[in-house]
Amino acid sequence: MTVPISAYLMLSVGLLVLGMLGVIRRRNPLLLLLSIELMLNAGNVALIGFSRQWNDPSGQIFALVVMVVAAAEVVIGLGLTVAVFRSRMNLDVDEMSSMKG
Amino acid sequence: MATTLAWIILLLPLLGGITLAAWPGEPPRATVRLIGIGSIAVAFVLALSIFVNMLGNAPTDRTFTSNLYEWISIGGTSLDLSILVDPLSLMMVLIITGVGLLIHVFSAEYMEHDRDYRRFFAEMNLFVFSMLLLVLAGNFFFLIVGWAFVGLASYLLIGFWYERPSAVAAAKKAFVMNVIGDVGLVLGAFLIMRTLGTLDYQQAFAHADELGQNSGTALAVCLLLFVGAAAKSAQIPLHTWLPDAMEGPTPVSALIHAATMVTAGVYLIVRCHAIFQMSELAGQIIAVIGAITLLMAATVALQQVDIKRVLAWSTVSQIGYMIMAAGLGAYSAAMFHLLMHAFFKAGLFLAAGIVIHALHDEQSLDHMGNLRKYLRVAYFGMGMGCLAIAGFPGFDAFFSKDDILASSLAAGPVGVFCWVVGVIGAFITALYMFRLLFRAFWGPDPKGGYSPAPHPSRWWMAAPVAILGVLSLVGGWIQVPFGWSGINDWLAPVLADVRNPIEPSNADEWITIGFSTAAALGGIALAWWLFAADPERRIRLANIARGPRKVMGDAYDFDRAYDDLFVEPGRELGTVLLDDVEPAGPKGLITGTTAVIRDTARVISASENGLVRTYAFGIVAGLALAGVVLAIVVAGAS
Amino acid sequence: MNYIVGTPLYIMSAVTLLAILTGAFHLKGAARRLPEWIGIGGIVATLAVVTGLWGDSQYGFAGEIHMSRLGILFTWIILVSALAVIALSWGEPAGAGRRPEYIGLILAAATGMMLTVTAGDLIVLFIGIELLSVSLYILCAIEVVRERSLESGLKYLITGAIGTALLIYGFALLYGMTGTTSIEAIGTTLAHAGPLTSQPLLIGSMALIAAALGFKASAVPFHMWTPDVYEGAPTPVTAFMSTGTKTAALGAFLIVFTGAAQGMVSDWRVLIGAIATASMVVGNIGALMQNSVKRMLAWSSIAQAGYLLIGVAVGTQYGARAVAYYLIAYVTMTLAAFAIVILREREVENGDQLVSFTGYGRRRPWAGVVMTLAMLSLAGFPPLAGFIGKFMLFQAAIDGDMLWIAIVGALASVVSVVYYLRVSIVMWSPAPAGEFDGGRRLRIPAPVAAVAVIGGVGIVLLAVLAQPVIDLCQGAAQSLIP
Amino acid sequence: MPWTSLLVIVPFVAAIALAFVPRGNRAAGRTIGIAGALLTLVVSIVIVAMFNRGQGSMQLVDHVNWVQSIGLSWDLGVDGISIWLVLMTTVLFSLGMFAAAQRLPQRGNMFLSLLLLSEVGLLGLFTAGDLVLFYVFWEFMLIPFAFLIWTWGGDERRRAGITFVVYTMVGSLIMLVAIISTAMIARDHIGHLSFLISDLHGVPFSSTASTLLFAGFVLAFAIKLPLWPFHGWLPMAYSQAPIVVTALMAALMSKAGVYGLLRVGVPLFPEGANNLLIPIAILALIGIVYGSLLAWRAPTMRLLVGYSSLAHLGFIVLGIMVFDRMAAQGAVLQMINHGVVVAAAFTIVMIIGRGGGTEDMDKLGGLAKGAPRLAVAFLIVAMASLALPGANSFVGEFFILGGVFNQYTWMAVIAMLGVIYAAVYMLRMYQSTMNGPVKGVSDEGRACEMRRGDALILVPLILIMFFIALWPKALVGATQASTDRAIAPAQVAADRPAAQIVPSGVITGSRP
Repeated sequence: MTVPISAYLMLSVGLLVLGMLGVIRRRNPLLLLLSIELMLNAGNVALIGFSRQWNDPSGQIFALVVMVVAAAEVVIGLGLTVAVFRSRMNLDVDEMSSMKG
Repeated sequence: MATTLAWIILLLPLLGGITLAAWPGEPPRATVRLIGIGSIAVAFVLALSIFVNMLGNAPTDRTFTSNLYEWISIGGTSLDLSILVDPLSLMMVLIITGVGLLIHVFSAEYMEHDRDYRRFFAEMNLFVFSMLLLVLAGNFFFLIVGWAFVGLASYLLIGFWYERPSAVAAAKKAFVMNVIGDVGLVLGAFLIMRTLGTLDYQQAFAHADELGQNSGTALAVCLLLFVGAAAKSAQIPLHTWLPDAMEGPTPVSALIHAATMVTAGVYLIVRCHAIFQMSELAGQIIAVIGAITLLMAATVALQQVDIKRVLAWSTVSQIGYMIMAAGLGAYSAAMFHLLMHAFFKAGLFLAAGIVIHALHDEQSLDHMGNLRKYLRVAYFGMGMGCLAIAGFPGFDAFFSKDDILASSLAAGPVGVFCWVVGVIGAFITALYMFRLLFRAFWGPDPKGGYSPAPHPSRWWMAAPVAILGVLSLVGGWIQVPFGWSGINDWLAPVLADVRNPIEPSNADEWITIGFSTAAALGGIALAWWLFAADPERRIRLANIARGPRKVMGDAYDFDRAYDDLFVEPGRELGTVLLDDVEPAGPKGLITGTTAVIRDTARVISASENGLVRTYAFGIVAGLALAGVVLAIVVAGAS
Repeated sequence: MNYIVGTPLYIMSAVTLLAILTGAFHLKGAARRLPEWIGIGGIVATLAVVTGLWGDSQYGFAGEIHMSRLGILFTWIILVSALAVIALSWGEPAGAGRRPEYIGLILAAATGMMLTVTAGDLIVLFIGIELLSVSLYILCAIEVVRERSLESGLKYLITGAIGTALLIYGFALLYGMTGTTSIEAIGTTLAHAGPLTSQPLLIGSMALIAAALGFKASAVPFHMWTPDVYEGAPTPVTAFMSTGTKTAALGAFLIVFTGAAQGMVSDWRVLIGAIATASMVVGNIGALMQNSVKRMLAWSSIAQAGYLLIGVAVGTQYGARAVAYYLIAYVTMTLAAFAIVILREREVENGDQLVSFTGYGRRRPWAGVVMTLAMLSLAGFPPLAGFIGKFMLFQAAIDGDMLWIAIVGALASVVSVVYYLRVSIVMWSPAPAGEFDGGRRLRIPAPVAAVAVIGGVGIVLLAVLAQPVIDLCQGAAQSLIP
Repeated sequence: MPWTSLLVIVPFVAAIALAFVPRGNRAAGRTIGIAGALLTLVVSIVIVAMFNRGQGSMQLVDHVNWVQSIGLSWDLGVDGISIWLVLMTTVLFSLGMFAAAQRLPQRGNMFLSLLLLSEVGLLGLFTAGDLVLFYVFWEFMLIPFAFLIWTWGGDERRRAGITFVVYTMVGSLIMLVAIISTAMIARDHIGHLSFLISDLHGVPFSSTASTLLFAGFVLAFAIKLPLWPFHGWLPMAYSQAPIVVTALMAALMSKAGVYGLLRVGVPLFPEGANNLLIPIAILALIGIVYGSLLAWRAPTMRLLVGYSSLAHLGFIVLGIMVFDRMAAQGAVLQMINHGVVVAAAFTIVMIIGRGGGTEDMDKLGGLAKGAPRLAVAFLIVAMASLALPGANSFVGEFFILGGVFNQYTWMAVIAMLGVIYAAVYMLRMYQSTMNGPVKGVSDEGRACEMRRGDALILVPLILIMFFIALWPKALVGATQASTDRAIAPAQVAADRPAAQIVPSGVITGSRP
């Protein structure tokens, strides 16, 4: 039995929307990073799904690349979060609004 | 030859004026006199020589034109700086330089005590130049230039004593009124240019037929030109500036506001008779305006106390006669009266000038009396003038006014109306002039007497008055009914193309002589009864007809009406525009747009609230929007 | 397989590593500048190599790298701005302790940008964009002791990650519709794709890609991070973001839309046009009320992205050419402006505030002239580079039947005049009493001044001698749309 | 020698040189500034001398390709419409330099440098033969003027300058779009992309295109002129700028708008111009009356002259827009007249303001007593300004209105209101300062008397006025061919035979 492409897409869209909502709603940077991870992986699901559909490896290669990138981003994100936490002792991104207007 | 001299005549006063104006430092008074009077004197002599020369030519050979250079070439062809010397313009030149010379001489003494002696002569010379330009111009354009320049000179001289607010206001009024006239003249010129294709006198007149006899165009041209004439010659409804113009020094009033400039309107009509006779209706309108003006002004003159204002209103009235004649087509009669008026009115003004000078700038009749005892020359000049203007048989206006009235009688129904008005006017003229004479020169000294006693003038002032007095007596004999017709003959070459020349019958002449002599004598008699026979009588009668007399005294309230109708609304409108419309409209456009943009900027700034969630939401919402836009476009395209 | 086309990338990667590696050694004296010199040397070498590659398009790594004239031209722009940014960072006190990382990251970001504009494959494009983004996240936050720097970095990271996600998703859909990640092959497929109404996924992918690239180019409505991040980041980094990143993003726009999606230009031109319009309007109005020059320049860069996108929206060769030229002009004038801001920041605290520029032109006339030229050029006054650029963009718009966008652009420019000129006016106003009396005058770092002056001269020269530059741009555009 | 290019290069070089003069060295600054202006004047005189009067098209053209691939070129030349504007610009700037050098403000070298830069802009504009170059100079002159206001203006200089620049730019950027559109549409007709006005002559635009393009251009011109109701920037800019700058703006910058109309608008888009004739003429007429009324009530002399400009420029626009040979030539002549007169008027305002300490008319009075020479000069200028027949401006006004009268009688009649009002407001200004009891000054106002330096500025201006009044043919002779050429297409569009406009031919000494 093959899973139809629409299923992949529905899953991935669901993940994407979840991720988006998370980014918009969450104030904890860790949860933000998690939500972002969700969005990136939504892309991965779609890529792999299409890769299956076309029977073409480049989609999967793409997904691997994305994983690397996601890892890099998370590393930096965590690093920055730690740095912020060190100077503020607070994990609320809404506090980070010294610049606006 | 004649034209070369004419150019020199034209330029002499200008040179004189410029020399005086540009003289470094303060020139000695003798030098001022030499240049100021000398330039006019030479011009007069040259004019006389042209005159003599011209007499030697056959009447048909007395017209000369001369182009100095091509002044402009625009829209296809050109306009020259040209002059036209013919009997009509020469006659005007002689009046301007001749009377002008006398008045300049008079001024030499009259203005002696003024600190701006030099400026006075410079401006007077400028005036003479402008007036010469006006009458010598060979086309409408330079006529308009001269027309405006005399207005400028008049403005300057009315406002000669510029520290006086009243003089300044009077000058401005005169100027603006004259600009209104200029506008009429300019529009008239445009219409001539459009329909006849030329601004040159001779060509325009030669082709005046193309306007169409009694056509609307002809009517429009004539009335537009008449607007100019009315403004310059102080005819209703543009007459209100002239009485105020008496703020200027008396010689100015004599030269500009009596003898020459104000008669330019008459000159214009006579000069353009070829055009004016294309519209009978226009002529009749002009004649009626002249008639109404003469009567109105005469009645106003009755109530004036200021000696110069009496003369000013009398000028308005006398020009009314001329305009009336010109309108009716009695061109040479109009010119005849113009010449005579120049003599006697200049004489009257100068005589009044002696009085004013002697009384240290006192101009009110209430503070005069018995002056014949002190100022004999003035009395002579004033007496001659009064007799002349009243039309006492044998004096100037007896002949010229009769000429006008007789011609009117021969000029159809409108003419008859004009005649009636003219005769009534003659009666009132005699009355108010002799009122002036009797109140100023007869009777007892004024209350409180004179201190110091009026001092008689020296010859600078005396001689011109005497000469003009004599001219008032003998001038009229140049043209005598049933005798000879010097003026008609002289102007014949110019007026040769008049289509229906008015030729009063003997009956017309006799009827007119009878009535006008009666009117003159009646007026003098009444004046004597009122003012001379018993000086107290006028005080006893002071309560008679108060209402009408007040109306006359206020000059029928034209001034106030104009203020209410034109000046104040304009001023108000300007203020409203400046204070309300300007900030709301043109500037409001700016402030409004600025405000909108600034508000938008605030909104945008506020959306940038520093919260990363907002920014994330922005991206997501933007994405949704982008999807929608794209979908709509795609759906729309298919 | 053509590996030669990879040479510029090899060099850049190598010097990036080298620069970072110097951190392992305790450098002293003149050698402290070693990372900078490595970077400069590497960039100059790369410039030379890349110039040698100018010519017809060459593909490398089985088509993964597409060394087109467009790519080369954009690489030049990127490298020159990277060079300028290194110069602008000369003696930057904040990064003093971490020169190797700092320079290395700039080089890495530049490499990413290069990769973006020379990508022949969606994957490479993505890697390029991510390389530049990730490097810039760190660069923004590199002054870890300064809270605003951190805030800037984190904000950029979070919003940037969303952008990345959208980009991936867009690419995924595009891949799903075409079955290939090769940009050239995608172009061929799309040219023959049927009516879009039946392919909602393609619509979605375009919207996603436009959003993601728009984010990188800071176009409205994906711009909101820009002012905060620009303000908080170290100023040389801000300069790099507004020049290098913009160039890479516009390059990606051109490659994906004008190039690959050329066949569907009538579908997406309104979308991009709308984004351009919104950017011009919002960017210019947003800049009006700013008191910090840096922040004002951030808003201005949003607006400038709008102008640039006009050239993308029309989807023609004219448009691409105009984008290329305007980028050159924009980079020149932006660098000049930032150079002056950096100068001022070195001299006083809050040097980015507009008030601290009061009378600066009177004290340092050459700086005043450069800043005035930059502002006038940004505002589009002739006869400066910015004018020629806008002229070409408007020309392209009208040529492409998008008159309305030219009119909007014109009116938006009017608004921009207000804030650009405000800077110039302030610079030439009388200084507050006592401001410049004391001995607070610091020595100006020569490289910063050099950037300013070269930028100022460039603004004029790019206009006066525009013809050869435009010829280059023409060549680049032709490589995109034959 | 590329004389026409020198016209632009000389002041530019001088301006740059001035920027390098050390701040303290004002003497050197003065020398360079005045020398630069005078040298430019010499160049312009050479150009006038070399000018061929019979030729209608551009002459002495310097053409260098600039950015060929986008159609830009450096193309400068002169024709009858621009030749006198060029000369007037160099003359007025020379005089302005003298005026500025006499009372050099703080940072005077910069002031002179900016003045020269604005001269560059104006001269470039008046000689540009390429639409883009036209636009380049159009904007180029804005900046120095704006900086002159910002740096040396009155208390509200910031706002005044910004308003001035932004308002102007609304028009000019729309014009830029119109310029590009013109070339793009014309490309199909010409065969290649070209912004050369000579190439664009005679390109048949569709009626709609022609109208829209013309409108696009006219907006810019209307703002620069300014045409009512686009004058919102004027009162602020005129009253805040240093008076020398105000004078130059009123005298020369306003001509840029008129010049554009005659150089670009009407010749290139005859049909559009014809379609918009009546609306624009009505705006001009409103401007005449509106400006006059405001001038009547204006509180300061500066504003009075400024608002009067609004009215005067209304006449000029009217003269161009009726497509009548006589009116158009009158308008060209009037451009010069207005420039000279308004410059002189502002000079007088400057002298009075300097001596009397205020430009508020109602606070002064009777100055003629202490300043008789100034009074004479003022009177001459006032008479020229109100277009007294015989004055130089009357020549222009007469033929403008004569032409207007030929085509649209009602317009001429309404415009005449402006003639009457002119007398009212100019006399108000003259009388309230010069006449009446002495007021607001000590020593009978001797401080207001014209000094030698003032005479250096006023006397040449007055001499020019007299020259034009006495022999306008000298000017008109050179403008004729070009003006005819400029309006001929519009006459055709208006269904009038282009050759003979006045019904029976002409006005004349010699009837046809």
